[in-house]
Amino acid sequence: MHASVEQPHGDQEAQPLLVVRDLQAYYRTSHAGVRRGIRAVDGVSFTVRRGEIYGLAGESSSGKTTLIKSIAGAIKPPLEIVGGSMEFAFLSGYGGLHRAARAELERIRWRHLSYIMQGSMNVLNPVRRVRSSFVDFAYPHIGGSLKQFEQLVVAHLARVKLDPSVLTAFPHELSGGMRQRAALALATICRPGFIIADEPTTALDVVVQKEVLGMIRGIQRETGSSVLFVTHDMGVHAHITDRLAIMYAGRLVEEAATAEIFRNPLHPYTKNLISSLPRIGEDAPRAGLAGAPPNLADPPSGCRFHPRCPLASEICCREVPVMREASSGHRVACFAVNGGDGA
Amino acid sequence: MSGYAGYVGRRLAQFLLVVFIGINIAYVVTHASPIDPVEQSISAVTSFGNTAPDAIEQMRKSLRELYGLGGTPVQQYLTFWKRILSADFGPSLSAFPTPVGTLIGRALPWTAGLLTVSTLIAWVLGNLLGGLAGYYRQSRGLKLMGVIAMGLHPIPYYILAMLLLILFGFIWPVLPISGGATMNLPQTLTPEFVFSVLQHAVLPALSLILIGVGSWFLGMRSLVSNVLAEDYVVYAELAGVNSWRILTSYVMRNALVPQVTGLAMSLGGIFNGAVITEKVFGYPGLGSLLVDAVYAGDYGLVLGVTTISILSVSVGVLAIDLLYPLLDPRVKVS
Amino acid sequence: MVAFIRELLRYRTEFRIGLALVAVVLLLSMMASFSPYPPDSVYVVPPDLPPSLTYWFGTTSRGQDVFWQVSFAIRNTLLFGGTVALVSRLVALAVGLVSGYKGGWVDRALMSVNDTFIVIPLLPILVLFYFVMRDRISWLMLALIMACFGWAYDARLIRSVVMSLRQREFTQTSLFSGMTTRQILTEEHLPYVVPILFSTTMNNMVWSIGLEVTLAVLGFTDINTPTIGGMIYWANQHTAMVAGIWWWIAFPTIAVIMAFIGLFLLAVSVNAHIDPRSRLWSTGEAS
Amino acid sequence: MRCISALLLAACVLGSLLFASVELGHAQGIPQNIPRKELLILENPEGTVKNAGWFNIWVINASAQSNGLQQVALDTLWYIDPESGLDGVWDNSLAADKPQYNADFTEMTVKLRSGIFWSDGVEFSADDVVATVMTQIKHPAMRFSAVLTSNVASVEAPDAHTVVFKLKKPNSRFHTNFTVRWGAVWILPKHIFDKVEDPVKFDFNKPVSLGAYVLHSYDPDGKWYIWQLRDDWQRTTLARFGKPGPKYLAYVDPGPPDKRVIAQLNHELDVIHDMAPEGMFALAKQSKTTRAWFKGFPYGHPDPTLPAVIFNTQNENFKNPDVRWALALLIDIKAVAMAAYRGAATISAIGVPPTGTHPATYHAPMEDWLKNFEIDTGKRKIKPYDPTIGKQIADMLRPSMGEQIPTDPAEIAKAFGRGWWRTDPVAAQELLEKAGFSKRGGAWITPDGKPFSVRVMVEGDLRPVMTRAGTMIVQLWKQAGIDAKIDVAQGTLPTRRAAGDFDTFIGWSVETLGGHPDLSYFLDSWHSQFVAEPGKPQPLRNWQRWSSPALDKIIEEIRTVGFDDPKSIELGKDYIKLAVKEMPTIPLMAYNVFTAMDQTYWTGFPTSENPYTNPVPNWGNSRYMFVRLKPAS
Repeated sequence: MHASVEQPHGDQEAQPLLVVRDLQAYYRTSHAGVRRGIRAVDGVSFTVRRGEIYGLAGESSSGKTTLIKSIAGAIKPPLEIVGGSMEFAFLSGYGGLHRAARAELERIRWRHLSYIMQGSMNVLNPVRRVRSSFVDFAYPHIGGSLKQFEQLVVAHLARVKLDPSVLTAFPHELSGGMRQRAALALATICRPGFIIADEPTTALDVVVQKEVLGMIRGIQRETGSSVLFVTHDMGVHAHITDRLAIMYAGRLVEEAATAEIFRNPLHPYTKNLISSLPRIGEDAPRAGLAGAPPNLADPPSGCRFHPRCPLASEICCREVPVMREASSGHRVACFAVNGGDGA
Repeated sequence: MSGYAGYVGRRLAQFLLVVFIGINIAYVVTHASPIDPVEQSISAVTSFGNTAPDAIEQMRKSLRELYGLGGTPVQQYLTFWKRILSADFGPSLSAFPTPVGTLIGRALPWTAGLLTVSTLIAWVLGNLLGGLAGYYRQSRGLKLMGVIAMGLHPIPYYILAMLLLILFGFIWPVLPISGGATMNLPQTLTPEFVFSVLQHAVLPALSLILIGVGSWFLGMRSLVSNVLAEDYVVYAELAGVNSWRILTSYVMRNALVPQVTGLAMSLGGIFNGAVITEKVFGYPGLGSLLVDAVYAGDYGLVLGVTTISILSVSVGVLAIDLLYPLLDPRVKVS
Repeated sequence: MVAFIRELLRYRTEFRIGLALVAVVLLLSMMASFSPYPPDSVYVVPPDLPPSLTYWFGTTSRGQDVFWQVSFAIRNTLLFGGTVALVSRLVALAVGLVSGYKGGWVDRALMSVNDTFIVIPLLPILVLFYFVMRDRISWLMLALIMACFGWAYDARLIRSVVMSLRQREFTQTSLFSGMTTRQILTEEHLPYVVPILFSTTMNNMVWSIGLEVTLAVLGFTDINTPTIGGMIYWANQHTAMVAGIWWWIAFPTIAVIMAFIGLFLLAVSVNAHIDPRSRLWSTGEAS
Repeated sequence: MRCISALLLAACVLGSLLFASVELGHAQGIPQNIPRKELLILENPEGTVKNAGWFNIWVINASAQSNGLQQVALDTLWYIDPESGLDGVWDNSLAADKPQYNADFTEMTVKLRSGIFWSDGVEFSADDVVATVMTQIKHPAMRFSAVLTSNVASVEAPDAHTVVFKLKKPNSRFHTNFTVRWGAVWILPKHIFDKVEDPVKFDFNKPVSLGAYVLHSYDPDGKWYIWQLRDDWQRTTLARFGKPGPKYLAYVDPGPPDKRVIAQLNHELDVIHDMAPEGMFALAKQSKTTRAWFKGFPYGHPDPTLPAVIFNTQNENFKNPDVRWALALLIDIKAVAMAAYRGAATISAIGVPPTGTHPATYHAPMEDWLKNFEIDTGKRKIKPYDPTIGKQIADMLRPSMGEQIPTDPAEIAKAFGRGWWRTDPVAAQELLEKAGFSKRGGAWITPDGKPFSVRVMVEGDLRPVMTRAGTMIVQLWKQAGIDAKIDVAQGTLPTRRAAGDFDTFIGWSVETLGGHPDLSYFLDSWHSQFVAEPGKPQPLRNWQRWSSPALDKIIEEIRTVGFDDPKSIELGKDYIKLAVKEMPTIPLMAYNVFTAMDQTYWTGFPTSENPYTNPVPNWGNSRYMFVRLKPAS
């Protein structure tokens, strides 16, 4: 296992790559004087360690995307960071990318933090050749002569089993899998310390998905990067992540090593997710859970899961459960698991 | 590349077909005109002296002969095509025997010059500002510009032109309001003449730009806001790609594709002339020539202008189609 | 539908402004039915009066009340522009979608027809048509002729959009999943085409009304029916601009501008609202 | 954002630079390098000349005529003034004397002046006149070919200053073809045309002048023509009246009416040919230096032309004089005068324009006859004439126009005309019923059971005043239950008029010399020998295609009476009486032309106080204006 190029070897527990503390990110709108807030992320805390793949699971509109937007600093009105902080190892003192100075951001992006997007086969500019995307994204960070840069890109493409000829192709001339791999190469060319991957394999067929996941793992191992891996697909999490957090309605409900979660889910929501786990590549709806995810503009009081929870008791409606360590490295936010005292 | 060659070949065939059908329709329509050029000439002539019907009949006969209107319809049609193919539109009937080519040749540079330049300026300006307005949605200046564009766009052109004319020709008379150049200035390439032409083109061009810029602006703005939501733009922004580069190479470059189509077509369409511009600003050009020709039943001239118009628009459309794969590589040529 | 409009009203300022403008214009045009004077009668009121409490928009040099004239004119003009837009949109949409999606010889055949309509210069044809039809030319007929020539440009635009949509993944996916052409067109492509349709409708209306004014200024329309072009025609005949009868020209112009800004804002806000990507930003339904 | 700001800034700077640079230059619409003080700028109502470099006026598609060519570059034998003239209405121009006819009017002898030269130094002679006639007879596609062919048997020049025309048939008015009233047969230069292979295809560029001015320069795009006074102007016919004031004349296309007004307010257009009455009022109000024919209301110059409702009398509905009379009685001439001219019209009930010398010759003497004139409605006899209508119009206008409106009856008659037909819907109804029409549910039905529909053809923008009159008349007829509709035939009116493709139109079939009582100028063409079959094109000017044996008799008699013979006035009155009874056209008013003259640079324009010629600048006669113009001090 290689460590990040930038950081000296050290105590991973002591120096995590990212510490998120009590993050609150709301969509705020104002109509005719009435302010409304949609609490898409509401008090989320977690830590991403160096060299690990940290998974984030949850169904649609659980706030995953907002969370990674916030972490990536892609904040545009009406989205606002209302509270909390995000400390990166490579960026101290700002409490999050969204507060970083412009120059700082330009330095950090892609060099230290890169991003693999949902539907990442569409991230390449369709009217330009693949090469120019590499130049636009990475060349300012790497520098040197263009020729050297190109050699570097070719070498890197080889890692994802792509021929150098893709550089002169237009994106549409490549197959879906090739584009996916090109996007992966694009995201990792600068060997960033931290990669955010948002549903990177969702639209792929099973074979390609497996291949891409293997490559992500391979590159991560090779560069020692940390990856924040977001997908709703528990099968994918089982396949790739080291640790896993489950998100529901803007909050984390459970976090543990991936194997531990699958072996011993504690939160009723997690249990439900695991029990209805589809096989890899099958994008079937999760059965067995009544009701719909809550409206975040007007979330349920107390534990946000309580209207759908089979174990809900009176306190769940009243008070918000906090994350507590149930066993070593296994945190969960549930009164039924942690016992009845509130926050 | 052979795929592309085949594509070009098929497209050329289609081009020829379109031109052929177009010119034929123009021929049929103009010949269905109720205006008889001979009667028009006679009515102009008979404004003097009382003329007996038999004398008029004689005049009619000699005019028909003179204008080459004899022969069966088939013969006339064949003569017409023979002329078109040898790039000769024959004599104008209402300005006999001056060739149609001469009349068009005199008017065309004015029209082409004024409309090409103002169409291009409107296009560049509209797309630039529209692109910026779509990209920097919060900018107050650009928002205001959006409102202005929205307001200018639907003003009937005649009103706008008259307002400009009154504003710059009367209330604050700094610009010439009539003609293509100062009177009594020889039309040779002297600095004086060129300056005069530019000066005289300011108001007509301004009116065309003001009226034209709005639709490009609004079109571009909405195209840009569509493109902005595309993954590749969001991704490039997340990646910290230089924002000017994003605006130009990612946003504008993709949004421009349909606008280029529009440009080619409106550039082709300029050969219709801008009749109202010419009327209001007394600017020389094809538009009034065309309307005059229609009035006079001078179908030689009408056909000449329409043929040139058909050809130029077809070439414009052809050019877009041939260039489209270059503009948008996603489009397969097959 | 009601809920949709309520939502629009609630969250979109543009929609509210647009709706207000359109409502004013529609109201104005509906007033035409209550006009105390027949639209083509002259010298029914004292001529050349500036706007006042009695004559809100003033009176023309022909002794007509500008208010009622504008009312008739905007009604007829919107009806005219709307008809041209509606008919030509239907054709443009059909041709554009089919041509862009089917490709091959269908595309080539349709585009040949399409290009023929694009390349034929419209003005001389309209003028000639006027010469043939004379006073039998009604606004409906003129509208239909203009619709015949007004679709080709936009059909090409729609076709080009569909052509690039066709290359996208979801089309291929839909195709593999066994959707029919019709389904793909209506369910997958239409949402992308609708915004273009809206904006081309606006442009088409501006174009047709502009052309109507052009024809009127040149004297090639039925001057018996008041339209915006007709009003300008008569104002011109009385040199209203230099004679200082500005209200004769200002009010119809303002009415046209209001109608268009209103329609434009409606289209823009509806577009933004049905576009799932931009909807997110305003109602904040985070994923 | 910085980029946008920079861009906007750049755009602003660029824009203002453009305007600034413009302000440095001459922003005025006047010719370069010609002293404004020596230049008179006139409107050429022909607009933009399509075939600008064509000056051969003798061919059928002669390009421009009133671009100065016929006013100042050409000349012919005689001029007759629609007003009082510089030295009487008759002017012997190239001719030394009046035409000499033989007793039976089959031969006309013309004595020519000597010492008149073409601008290229060749002396004008009888050969030029002979060539003018013979060239045109030889080429049927030339402009005056038909009229010359049908009249001239032979033409000879016994000496350099005498021409003898032998006519095919008696014609006491043959000389009017060579007499300028607006235009005429212009004399062509034999020495130029002799060298030309085909005169029909010859452009005559640059033109050789017989008039006092030569072409200085012209716009190949046909927007302007500049003429320069000849150095040897004393060798032209105009020299008899002195040296023309302006050294340069510019005939320009000033654009739509609004622009003409602006141009004159900017002092860039000295003479406006015509505009809408409102434009005239605006000019009168805003410009201190603008002068029109009348100092105040009604401003316009009454051209010797008579706008009328012209019936297609070959149309079944309008064959019956009772129907035509009924339609006339439905017209409220005051409303028409208001609609067309805002009251600034000179009305006429009879078929002679109320202009020039005509009111004294015809209108005044016939007043009594008109007052006693009766028509039979089938039920009763009525006297339709109301002699007070002119006064009523004046009274109607006085509250808004004030002192400008004369109170003296003679002045009122001069400005607004005398009487007209009293609006009488009852009599109209009786007349229609007499003609077999019937009214069903408020709508008139023709005798053969169809709705009585009348289309009124007008020329739209090209003749705004006629269009406005037509719209009013349509409204009046509609109110009476007739299915009347306006029919705009912009651009096609001449063709349709000739083809008889109309019900009625607003136009004129009566044009007179104005300054001379002779009516044959138009009347001869009303002879039934010229009336075309239905469907066949009608030669001018009998557009109503009216034929009447009684009229033929009058016309034939006039042909045998001398031009200046007082007997022709009596015959003229016979025509008027016949036309009133038959009502082949409904005479409305004089064609008042709002010619506006700016006195900033030039003074001495013809006006109603000093009516030495017609100021309307497209008339050939307007050349007399130039010798009276003086630079404004």
